[in-house]
Amino acid sequence: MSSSLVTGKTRIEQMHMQGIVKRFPGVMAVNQVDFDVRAEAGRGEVHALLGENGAGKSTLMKLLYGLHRPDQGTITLNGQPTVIRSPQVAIRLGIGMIHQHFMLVPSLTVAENIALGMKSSRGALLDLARVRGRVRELSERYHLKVDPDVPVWQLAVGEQQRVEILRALYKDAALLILDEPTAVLTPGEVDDLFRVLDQMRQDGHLLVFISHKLHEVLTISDRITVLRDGQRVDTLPAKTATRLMLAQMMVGRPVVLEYDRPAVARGERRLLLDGVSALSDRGTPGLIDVALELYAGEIVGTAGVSGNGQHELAQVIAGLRPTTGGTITLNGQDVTHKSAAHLHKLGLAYIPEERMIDGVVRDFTVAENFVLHDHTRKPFAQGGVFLNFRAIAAAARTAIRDYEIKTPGTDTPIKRLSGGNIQKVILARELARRPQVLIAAQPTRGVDIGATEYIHHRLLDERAKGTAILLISEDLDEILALSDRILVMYEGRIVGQMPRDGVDVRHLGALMAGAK
Amino acid sequence: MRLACTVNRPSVRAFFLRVTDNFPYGVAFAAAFAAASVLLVALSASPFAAIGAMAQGAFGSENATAETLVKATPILFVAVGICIAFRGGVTNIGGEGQMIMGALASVTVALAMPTAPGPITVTLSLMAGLVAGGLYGGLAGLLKAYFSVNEILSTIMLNQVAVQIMNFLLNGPLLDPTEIGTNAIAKTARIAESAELPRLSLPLPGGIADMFGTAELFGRTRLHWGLLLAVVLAVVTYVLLWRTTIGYRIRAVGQNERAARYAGISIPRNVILSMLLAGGFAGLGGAVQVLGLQYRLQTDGSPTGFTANAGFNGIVAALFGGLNPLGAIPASAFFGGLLVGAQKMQRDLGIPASLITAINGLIVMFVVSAQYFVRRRLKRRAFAPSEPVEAPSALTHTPAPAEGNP
Amino acid sequence: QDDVFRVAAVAPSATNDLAFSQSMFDALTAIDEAMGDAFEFTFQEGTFVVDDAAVALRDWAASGEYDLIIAHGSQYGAILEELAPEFPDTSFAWGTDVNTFGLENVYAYTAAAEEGGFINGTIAAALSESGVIGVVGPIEVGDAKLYVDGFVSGATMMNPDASVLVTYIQSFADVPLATEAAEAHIANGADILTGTAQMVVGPIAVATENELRWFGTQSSQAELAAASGVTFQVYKWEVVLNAIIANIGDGVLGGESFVIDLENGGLVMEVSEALDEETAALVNEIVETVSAGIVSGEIVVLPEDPMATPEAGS
Amino acid sequence: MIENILTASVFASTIRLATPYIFAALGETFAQRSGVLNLGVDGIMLMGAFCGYYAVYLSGSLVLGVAAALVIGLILGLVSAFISVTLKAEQGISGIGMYLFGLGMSELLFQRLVGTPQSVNGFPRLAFPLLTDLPIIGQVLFNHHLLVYVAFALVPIGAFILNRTPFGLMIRAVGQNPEAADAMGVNVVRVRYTTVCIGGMLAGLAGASLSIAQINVFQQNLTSGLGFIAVALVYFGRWRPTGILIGSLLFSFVNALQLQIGSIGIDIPSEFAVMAPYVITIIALIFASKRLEKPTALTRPFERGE
Ligand SMILES: Nc1ncnc2c1ncn2[C@@H]1O[C@H](COP(=O)(O)OP(=O)(O)OP(=O)(O)O)[C@@H](O)[C@H]1O
Ligand SMILES: Nc1ncnc2c1ncn2[C@@H]1O[C@H](COP(=O)(O)OP(=O)(O)OP(=O)(O)O)[C@@H](O)[C@H]1O
Ligand SMILES: [Mg+2]
Ligand SMILES: [Mg+2]
Repeated sequence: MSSSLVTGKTRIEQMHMQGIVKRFPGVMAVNQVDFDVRAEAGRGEVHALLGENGAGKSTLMKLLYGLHRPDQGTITLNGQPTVIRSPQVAIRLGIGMIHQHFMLVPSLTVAENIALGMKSSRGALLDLARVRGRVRELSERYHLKVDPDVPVWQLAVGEQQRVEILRALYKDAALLILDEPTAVLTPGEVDDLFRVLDQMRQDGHLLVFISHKLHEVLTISDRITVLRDGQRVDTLPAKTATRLMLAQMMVGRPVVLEYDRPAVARGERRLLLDGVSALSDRGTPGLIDVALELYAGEIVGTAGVSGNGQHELAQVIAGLRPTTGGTITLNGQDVTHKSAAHLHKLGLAYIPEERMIDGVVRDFTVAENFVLHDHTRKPFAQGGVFLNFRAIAAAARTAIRDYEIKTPGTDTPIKRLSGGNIQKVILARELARRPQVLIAAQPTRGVDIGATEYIHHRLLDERAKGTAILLISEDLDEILALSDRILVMYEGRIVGQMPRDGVDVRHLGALMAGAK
Repeated sequence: MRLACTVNRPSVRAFFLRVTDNFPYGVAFAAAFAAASVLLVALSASPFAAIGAMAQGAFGSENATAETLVKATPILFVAVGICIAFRGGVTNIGGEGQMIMGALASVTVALAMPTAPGPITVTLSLMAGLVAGGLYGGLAGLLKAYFSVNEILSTIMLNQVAVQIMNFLLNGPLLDPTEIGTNAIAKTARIAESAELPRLSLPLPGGIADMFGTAELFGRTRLHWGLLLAVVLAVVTYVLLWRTTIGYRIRAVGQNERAARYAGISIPRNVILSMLLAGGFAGLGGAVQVLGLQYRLQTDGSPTGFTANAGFNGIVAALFGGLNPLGAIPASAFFGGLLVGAQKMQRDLGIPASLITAINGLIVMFVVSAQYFVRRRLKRRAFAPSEPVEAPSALTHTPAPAEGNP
Repeated sequence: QDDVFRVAAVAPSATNDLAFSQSMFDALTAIDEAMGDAFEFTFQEGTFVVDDAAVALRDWAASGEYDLIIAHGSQYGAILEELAPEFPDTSFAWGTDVNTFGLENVYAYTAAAEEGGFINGTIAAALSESGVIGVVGPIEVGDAKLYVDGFVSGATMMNPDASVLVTYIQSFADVPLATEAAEAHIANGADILTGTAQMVVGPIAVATENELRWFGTQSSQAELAAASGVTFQVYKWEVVLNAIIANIGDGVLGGESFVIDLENGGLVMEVSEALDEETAALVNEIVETVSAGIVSGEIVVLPEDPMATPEAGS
Repeated sequence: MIENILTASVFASTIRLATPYIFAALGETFAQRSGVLNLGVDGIMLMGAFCGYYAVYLSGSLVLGVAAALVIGLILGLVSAFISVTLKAEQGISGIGMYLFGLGMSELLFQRLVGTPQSVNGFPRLAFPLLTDLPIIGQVLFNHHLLVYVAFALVPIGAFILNRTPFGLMIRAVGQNPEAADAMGVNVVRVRYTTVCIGGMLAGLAGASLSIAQINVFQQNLTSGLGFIAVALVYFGRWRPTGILIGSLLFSFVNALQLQIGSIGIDIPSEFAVMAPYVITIIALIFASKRLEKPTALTRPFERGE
């Protein structure tokens, strides 16, 4: 099954980046970095790149894919110095990339996305039938199920990921860069992905794998390179590495990977959902008859494969999605059909899943984003009309200090911050008002170890203070590490509920996969 | 032209950089001038005489300067409104129609109360202009917010509708009673003198007065209080957009609807509000044209006959001003000068009006292209010296006080 | 002050619009030719933005260099009413209108466009086989309205059963719309077209293409309407301008209103040279007799109050 | 009554009136689908109208006329693309600059090269054997000049290109997510140049359809703002060629109807008749489908690695 994939493109035996430097305004994103991937005896390699947010991983790989030009340094392919001027050139050379932020056109179908930028076999006419056929073939071979005729915006994140991989396979990339491909996948999906990657490695593909999850890196890679602040810390064989060692290299200090969860007395009931239903964006039932209780001082984790209603659940509770049935009670008050602003006043806080889209206004400053909800409240506004910048900046400065947010200042547009730091701003904002109930959706997706550790500690602190927390995550480790109780969602329903202690992980996985 | 508002500590260097940053605009003018010269020479006119006439016509005398500012006034009103609309994510192309509706309402009010004390009439007439323009703009906002009717389409169409409403009213109910039975052009009666927005002049202190040979600046020109009103409005709007919760919400909706919704900010309400304000300001611009300049409303059947294209020029001025109401002030003055100066060029040198229109187009294109080079310079400068840079940290940098700057 | 008589004029459209603006430009050119060095003029065309005219007029008036400043367009009257009192020593003229605002330094001038309209109407009715005539007008003001009213009156006098279709397209400049308005008239049976304002180039082309007859006004359109044109009422503003120039020479700066008409030679009926002999004879005969009738007062062009029939023809 | 109003000629007139809108709006659709707003359509139309007219005026050749209109449209399209794609200028402003340039330049050239309006022999109305003689249908459908048929034929062709060809796929991708298209090896800049040039050429043709087919005369500001209505119709048609066809026909139909009503002397104030097409277009949109397909990258310049 493997040989048919190699369609005669020059195989890349070896790729070597030497002394690479890349500056951005005010940032040395990549500083004198050497990096290489090589095949041996027809077998490829998985070379993992590790590093905190902003370490320069994506930038280094974008240089390889022709999205940026290096300021210094050389790239050699099979010993030949090569200038990669644009993605077009990279693609021609057999380099593919799956981006951290997916590079898909939402309004186009899967097949159209894959056909994009490729020569059509029918000349000036699209050959979607052929693309479709080939996609079916590939998706069968690699167990990557997607319907080629569905527009991409209708796909859940995990499915979009599959489209990206299919596209790379379709284009027969000899060297494939995967920038945080697992950030959005469930454990089962990660296993599937690793099977694909392993198969590709057998076929002689070279793979660069970026992830924040150390156990994944240790599982799949042959070699590991750690970056910190744009510089290479070390490159080592995966066999000799340990999680603790890697974490320390990345962060530059010892890290705690397991948390204490001191017992907290469960308080009164804060949130009650009774028979709640809602539609998904596609107009299909997204949430069906969901019942849920949340008590003060507990973290309830919601596990499930992406696209099983977690998104709708969070939005419904936050007042951002109309319900089609059932009641929601917050602190004893019926809040069904109440607006987001109203719920917020009653002490609900929400960390949204898509932080760049829902959580912040990109062009606003850090300070302005800090008062997204509370801009009309004292002390941030006088008389509800005039903004008090002194107070806003002071509050933002406090948050920056308390949450160790890396930013040039409070008046920096938030889009200039790294993802982890933006997430910290959101967390700081939501926690600053001492919420009674906190909905945290994917709070550490794409966030580095240091920041993840920090966010987890904060959530546990909140729990200790008596906040009721609903944690929605596709990262099972996170759920297991933080939760007091665990819910499992499948096809819009809550299909299982269990206390954290003594949980059977295999049983949990089966529930997530829809087993009765 | 974009106001560089981000410099916190003014210094000689910063000032110098700001001057050199605008260097490409100088080049753009030179290039536009060169391109225009080709045309001028082809028509056997001297390019230097032409630019001289232009400058003289725009700022060469007290009267020329006043005319430039008179021209700039309605442009500024519209531009300030456009800053709100565009910041709020609404592309308002309806300045023309909104001006007309404002003018119609204000002239109606002014004519309805011929004997009332001046300040009352003026205030009520201005209010009427504000409200009528606002409602007309708000209509497009409403259509967008609740019926998903694209505002570019609706405002373009509503401009034409407004003209026809004006034609109808001026030929009928609002027609000057002394004109009934004549064939004169359709216009309203003249408003009472007490209803006029006063002319604006600056008393000059003795020494300077001697220098200019006149005791007050702009004393014998058409400059009127509308200019002051527009500038005040620009400042107020700046405060509104960047210092108040209202502006905060409008900008949040304009830049990220989903985040705004998540923050509990109502999208339809803010879309309509930005259109109400944008339309209202354009309407005020129309009212000011009537009360301060023309003293009546008249139609030749076209929108431009009354608005002089201010509804469109206001968009360009707002964009040139970086969608900042304060930036719109110099941008509007620049446009006023361009339009008034160009007319002088025609009068003095007999250059055809069409060439002047074409040259104005060239200047707009060249100047807007120059922004590319300005941005590139700014970006280059943002690159730190070549040594490796520490990741910026909150601990090493004392955050500057938050500035409500764009 | 030297001996040169200097005139400055502002007009809404181009000097070669085959219509209103051209009529003034032609008149000034004719005077310039006649008076030679003793006459100079400056012309600002394309001033469709009314307020731009205010700037020009003020600039000229303030310069003190001009003996006469002309605001050629009824939309400029309101400006003059405000401006003229500020410059009492400068003479202004404007048209088409009759109102001098009671000012001593303002002349007004207008055209009895209904007279040529009437003649055109009678000829049109005489030549029409279908009895249906189409008129494309701009907006219902000024000489445009007079012309159309006169035309309707003439046509119905000649043939009481004639049906005159009148469309005002609410614009002086919209050629595509004027073109289609003419097409609509043809579809409704019109075999003769007329119209006024600068957008008539469209209807003229339609008439030519459909081999129909065209009647024009304001300027001679003989060149464009070579094949279709029958008669054109041509404005000769020289008549007014010469009178004003003479007045100013006598120290009278204004206060009077002038009309160009058939009688004083300010309106001239031009007959197309492309007509066949028989038609030409008929047309010339009507022009002569009706002109004479109008001049002598035997024919009343607009019997009733012109405002009483706003929508003619139906 | 109604048979006096809804005559065959009203429908024929609708089709004629719609022609320039279809050309211009279709071209603008291509530009906008790739993410470029070209507000200078009216200026390019005027230049196309003049150049087409002048070529015919000089040579008498309609082929040269069409070619001249296409060439000037292409040149001005290139200039627009250079400003908005390469120099990444604010598209709203640069378009207004282009409009003013076209408005002034076309008139200037006309005054210097031609002088007073003179008609040319433009495209004749075609007569199809049998078809043209059909009652009603013949007059409505088979009695137009060639460019009318070209415009209507371009609607399915445009739709086909956008939906069924790799080039159309690139256009759609570039307008929705230029970063993704770029990452997939699509040359974003080239696609945008191409579409803006297509837009320019079709705008030029739209102008020529007036000056050498419909009206056969040139005059200053011949289009009287028709190009801006065309831009509005792109929004009406929700960036789909069929939508644009419907919008152009609706707008033109109401216009033809109001002219007919005026012509037969039905007594409604002409101001209301003239405003009818604008009002009805808005009302139609209120009731139209709410699905938004706006190219999300519209007016957003593309810069790699931003
Ligand atoms: N286009 C750009 N312009 C300016 N700065 C940039 C740009 N892209 C990246 N940077 C900066 O370069 C540094 C490295 O960013 P990069 O995206 O490579 O980090 P990363 O290691 O991929 O982080 P993450 O784990 O968050 O994805 C960061 O400080 C980032 O802010
Ligand atoms: N109409 C739409 N337009 C754009 N994006 C959409 C649309 N509908 C859904 N999406 C995106 O598709 C993705 C999948 O949404 P969906 O609701 O199916 O997943 P989910 O239930 O939130 O699952 P999970 O939270 O586990 O990812 C989301 O990221 C959402 O933003
Ligand atoms: Mg990254
Ligand atoms: Mg999701």
